[in-house]
Amino acid sequence: MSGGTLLQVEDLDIFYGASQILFGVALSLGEGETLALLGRNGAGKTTTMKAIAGLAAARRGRIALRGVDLAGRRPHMIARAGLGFVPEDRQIFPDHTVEDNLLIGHKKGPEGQDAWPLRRIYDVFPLLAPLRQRSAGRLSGGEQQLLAIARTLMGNPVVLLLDEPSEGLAPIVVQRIGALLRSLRATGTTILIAEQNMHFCLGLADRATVIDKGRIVHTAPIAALQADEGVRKRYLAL
Amino acid sequence: MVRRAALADVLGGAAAFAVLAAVPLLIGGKAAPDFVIRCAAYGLFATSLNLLVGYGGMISFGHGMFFGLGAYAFGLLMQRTALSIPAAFALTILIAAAVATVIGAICVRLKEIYFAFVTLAFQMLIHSLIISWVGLTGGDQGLRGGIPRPVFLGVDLANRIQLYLACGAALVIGLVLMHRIVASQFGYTLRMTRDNAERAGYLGVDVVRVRLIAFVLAAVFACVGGVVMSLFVSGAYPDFADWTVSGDGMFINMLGGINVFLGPMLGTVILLLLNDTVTRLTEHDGIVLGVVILFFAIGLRKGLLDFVLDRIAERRATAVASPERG
Amino acid sequence: MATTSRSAIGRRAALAALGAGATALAAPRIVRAQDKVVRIGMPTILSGRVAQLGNSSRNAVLMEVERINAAGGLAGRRIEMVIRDSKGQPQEAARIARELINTEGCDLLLDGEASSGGFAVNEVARDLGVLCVHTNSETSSLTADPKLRLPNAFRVCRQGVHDSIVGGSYAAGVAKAKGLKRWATCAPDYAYGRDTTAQYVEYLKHFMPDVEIITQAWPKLFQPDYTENITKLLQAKPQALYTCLWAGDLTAFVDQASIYALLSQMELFAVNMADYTTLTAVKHLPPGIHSGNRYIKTFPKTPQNAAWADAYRARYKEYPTTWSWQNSAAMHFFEAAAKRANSVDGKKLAEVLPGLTVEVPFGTDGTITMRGEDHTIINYAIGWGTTIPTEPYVPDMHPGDWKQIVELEAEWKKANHYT
Amino acid sequence: MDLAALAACIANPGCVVTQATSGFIVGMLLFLVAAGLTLIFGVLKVINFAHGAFYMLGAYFAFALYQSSGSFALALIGGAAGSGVAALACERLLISRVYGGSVLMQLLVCYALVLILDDVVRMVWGNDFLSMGMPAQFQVPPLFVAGGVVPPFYLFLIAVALAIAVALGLALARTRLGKVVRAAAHNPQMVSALGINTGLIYGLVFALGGALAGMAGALAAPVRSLTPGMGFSILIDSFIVTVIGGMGSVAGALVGALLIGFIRAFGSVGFPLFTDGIMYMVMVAVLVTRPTGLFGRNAG
Repeated sequence: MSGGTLLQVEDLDIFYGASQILFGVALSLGEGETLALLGRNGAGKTTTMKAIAGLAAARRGRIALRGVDLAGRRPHMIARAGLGFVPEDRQIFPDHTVEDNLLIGHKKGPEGQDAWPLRRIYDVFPLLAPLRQRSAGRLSGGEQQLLAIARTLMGNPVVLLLDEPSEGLAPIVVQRIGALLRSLRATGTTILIAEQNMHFCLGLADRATVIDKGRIVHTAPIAALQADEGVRKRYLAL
Repeated sequence: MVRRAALADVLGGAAAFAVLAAVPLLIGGKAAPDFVIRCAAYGLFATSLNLLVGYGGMISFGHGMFFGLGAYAFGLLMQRTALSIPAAFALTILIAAAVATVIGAICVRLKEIYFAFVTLAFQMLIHSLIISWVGLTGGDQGLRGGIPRPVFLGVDLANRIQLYLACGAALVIGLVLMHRIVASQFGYTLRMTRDNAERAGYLGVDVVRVRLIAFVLAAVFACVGGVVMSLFVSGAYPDFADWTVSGDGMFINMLGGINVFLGPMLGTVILLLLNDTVTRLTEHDGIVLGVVILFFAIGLRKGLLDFVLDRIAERRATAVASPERG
Repeated sequence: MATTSRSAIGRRAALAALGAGATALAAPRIVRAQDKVVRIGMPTILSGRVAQLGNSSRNAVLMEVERINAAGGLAGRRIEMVIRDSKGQPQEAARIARELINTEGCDLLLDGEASSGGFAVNEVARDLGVLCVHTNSETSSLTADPKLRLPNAFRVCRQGVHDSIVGGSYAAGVAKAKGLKRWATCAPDYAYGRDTTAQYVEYLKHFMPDVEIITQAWPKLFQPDYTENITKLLQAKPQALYTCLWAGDLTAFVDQASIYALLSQMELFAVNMADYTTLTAVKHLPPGIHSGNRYIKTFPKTPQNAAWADAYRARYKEYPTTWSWQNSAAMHFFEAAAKRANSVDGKKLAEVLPGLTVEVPFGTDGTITMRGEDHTIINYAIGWGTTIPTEPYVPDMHPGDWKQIVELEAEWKKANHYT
Repeated sequence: MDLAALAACIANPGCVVTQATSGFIVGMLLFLVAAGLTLIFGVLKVINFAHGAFYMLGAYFAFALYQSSGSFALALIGGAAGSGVAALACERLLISRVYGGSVLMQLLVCYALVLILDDVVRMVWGNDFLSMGMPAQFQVPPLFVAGGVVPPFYLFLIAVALAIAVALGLALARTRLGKVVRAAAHNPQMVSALGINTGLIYGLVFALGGALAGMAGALAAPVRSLTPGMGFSILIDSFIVTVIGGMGSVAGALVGALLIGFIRAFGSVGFPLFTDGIMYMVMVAVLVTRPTGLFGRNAG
């Protein structure tokens, strides 16, 4: 954690209608760090991710990127500030070609950086290169997930927010995506990854934080978590 | 329970009718009865539209066609046949129900906005039929020569006070019946298809059939509104079946509120008062009406009665919640 | 000025009603106390497509009211007008007419509605038994059909069948001179358009039996674009075209027909062209269009007529319309009837109106008569002529022959089982 | 019914040319209005019942500019631009407040806009109908093609409308903004999560729709009479067009508009008294068999 805290979430309360979904969620991410947000189905992972991306309105709380509070800003402002969100169901634009999907995602980073030109994308995602003119709706699930990540990278994010990237994919594809994320991490990308699948995060995340029923219940280095059977059984159903 | 609720409705209806009947005695002049008759016509129409919109989740852009149908069918039967008023009235209802069954069978299969479109298309079709079929309908000039009102069972609708009482009775009976429908098992099923048609389907509800029945019932009450209107103006005009009437119906519902049974009735009174006073004060009534609409649509974001009840509910909720916090 | 007094009254009444707490419900009949006043209620069209005509009706009425009041009023009572906008909707017209009598305490109705609104107001007059003078409904059946006719309703307005007889006879003259045998018609598809066209064709054929109607176009009322009708007419290659389109629809039609050079290919008989609103609105008025007189200050060519038009123009900065003269004439009828009956009671006025002749600038011989048998006016100025692009627009009007009109009208009534 | 006349017309090339031009005129002007209506629905999910008002504003702006400058080109541009700006203002101030709300609220806001704009036009330009007159450069005799009549002004009008149709199609398909607009129609939340201001996109689309309608009004101003409320019948026709073509589909709007144009052109020959009825029947038939319209995405 060389560069200190990059993303800091504090006291996040979220309501859907009258019912409260998140209760004072807090987490923090250092520069270049990868943090796994683990929890069961329905524990509040996706809501937390959406809240950070500005897609779910928080009633209370602070979401600071490099000390600047982004809570309450509109999603596009948050994206421009450097939070790049990859949603759980990928949400690619099915009628557009692969390349158009990427182009729609293109923007410069908050400091004007343009580190992800198309060429580099196709280098890092060699599978997408031959598909560039194909309709995104006709890609396989794994290809769509790659496209979704690539599209967000086109926007030169400071922090990559990944919501369940392994969900619903074949093991071989999951492995491939894991490898890709590790290579991204190696280049210094800061990643917050929400996952049900703890094994997917092993060797990828530095630390893990566990959420249950809308509350953060445990935070530890991921290796320690793997060793802690009690926490795993209680919160992760493994 | 059900029986007691029905009794309450009937008693409430009787009380309402008693008040209406007293109006001409309490307030001199002939203006009040005229106003109440128009309220009856539009109120029946708007409340019936709310059966579809509020309770059935079916946004119809073409409900005015049944208002027009009622006025024309009744007017034509009275002008061209020797039927008594009750017989013509009953036959008008049958005609409206039959037409609504055919049109509804086509419309209710479509969802959401497409239902709205297809009802609008049917309304335009019927409106252009009325305009084109001059021999029967008189075309754009409407049914001329007045609607004859032979005395039946000692009731003389040519007499203004008796007409007033008859229209008031039609309104009260119509509202009570509609409220019974809403409170019935059928009403419950209808709301279920509104909230989650798929789930209702799993539970063995024939969604299309439920919607069709609601469509026909709504058409019948709209048609009664049309009959009242035709008696008020002693004629029928293509405007009755035009989009403006459907639009007024929507507007009334939004003014009064769609989540409370009497919302449309309140909306009717507001709209008619608004219309009558604004047109009297200015020729630029468009701007005034437009601003009022914007106030409801953007300011309150709901009808008046909905707004008031929500506020009351909110206040109660905070009243309950605050001791806990304290 | 009468305008302000009118609106002041309207506002005062409304405010009083609001003050009573329940607006229309409890509006008191406030003016009854002032016995020196007679209130005339006037539903007319002040918004929407026909508003211009409704406005011109109101203008003419207010001008006459000022004159009559200055001269002592109706049978000694000052006239107060209560004028309301029906937006052209018949049910609104009916509602307003009722309200004018029941709430505003009006004694008489001056119905300034177009045809369907006129029928609606007629039913109100039947129901309430109040004296009603229709000023703008040209549909012949309103007074010709005994089922519609009322003892307490009168019409001071040109009538479709009169127009058609004069138009047919004039057209037959032109057709004979120029050899126009193949005719087409183009009329808005609503009652006025259909009836007027049918009657015109009937009388054209009456005066010139070998005329043939080869095609008929029926655009919708207020249709924005007539291109498909124009091209259809061009295809048929008629020698002459009759149209009863009016106001904005007529100017749009002429503009659109011009770019197809339609007018160079056939003679155009447009009954509603010679109205100042239309004549002045067309940017490039083609010469040689045949038209009936709606209102034109040079027909009849009398100093009285010109003076009235100039006075109107000086006051309202525009020329009067055909609705203006009709409403002006109606006020003259009220005035003359009140004088003869020495009363403003509706029943007494209804007794003296039949057969009453008044002096007005719009009569062929300086007078117009309310025909007793069917409560509609005769002897008003009616004629046809051809246009030139600038004032006086229609230099030579050929007046219709009222003897002929009345004879043929009687036959028409018989054919329609009205007598 | 006059089917013999219709058959005779179809057999006669002159008649086909003349009526087809007429179908194109009516159709292309409708397309300009309907394209905006369908785009706005596609992206904003709002049925803009106030769309006819922007057609009206376009015509009145063009009228005023032509009166003061004498330049028809300026009138066209000004009509379109003025309507676009007015549309943007309406969207930012009012319509944007009911996004995602109930259809009824959106409907009411649009209805209120119609009432207000009609009244504003009445206050500024008066109740009377206005006629702009044909610009001098188009006061020329018509062309004769294969025995049919084709006025040069209408050729110009069709050409301008076609050019706009092509430009619109290309812009939506090829430019980044066009791609973003289409993406926003499909999934606005994702688009905003990618850092794109969807509010801006909505405003742009609404303004573009208003400008297209204004352009139609300006193009039609020389041959149609101007009255407050003139947008209404255009709105109904273009509404039918978009329903037939498929709400949200620009290609559908083009096909639907031409279909309505041709039904009018040939219907006036074959069944002059029931062309409207035919249009409504086509609309019902399309809705019943394919509710999302001929070119609409199948919502299932």
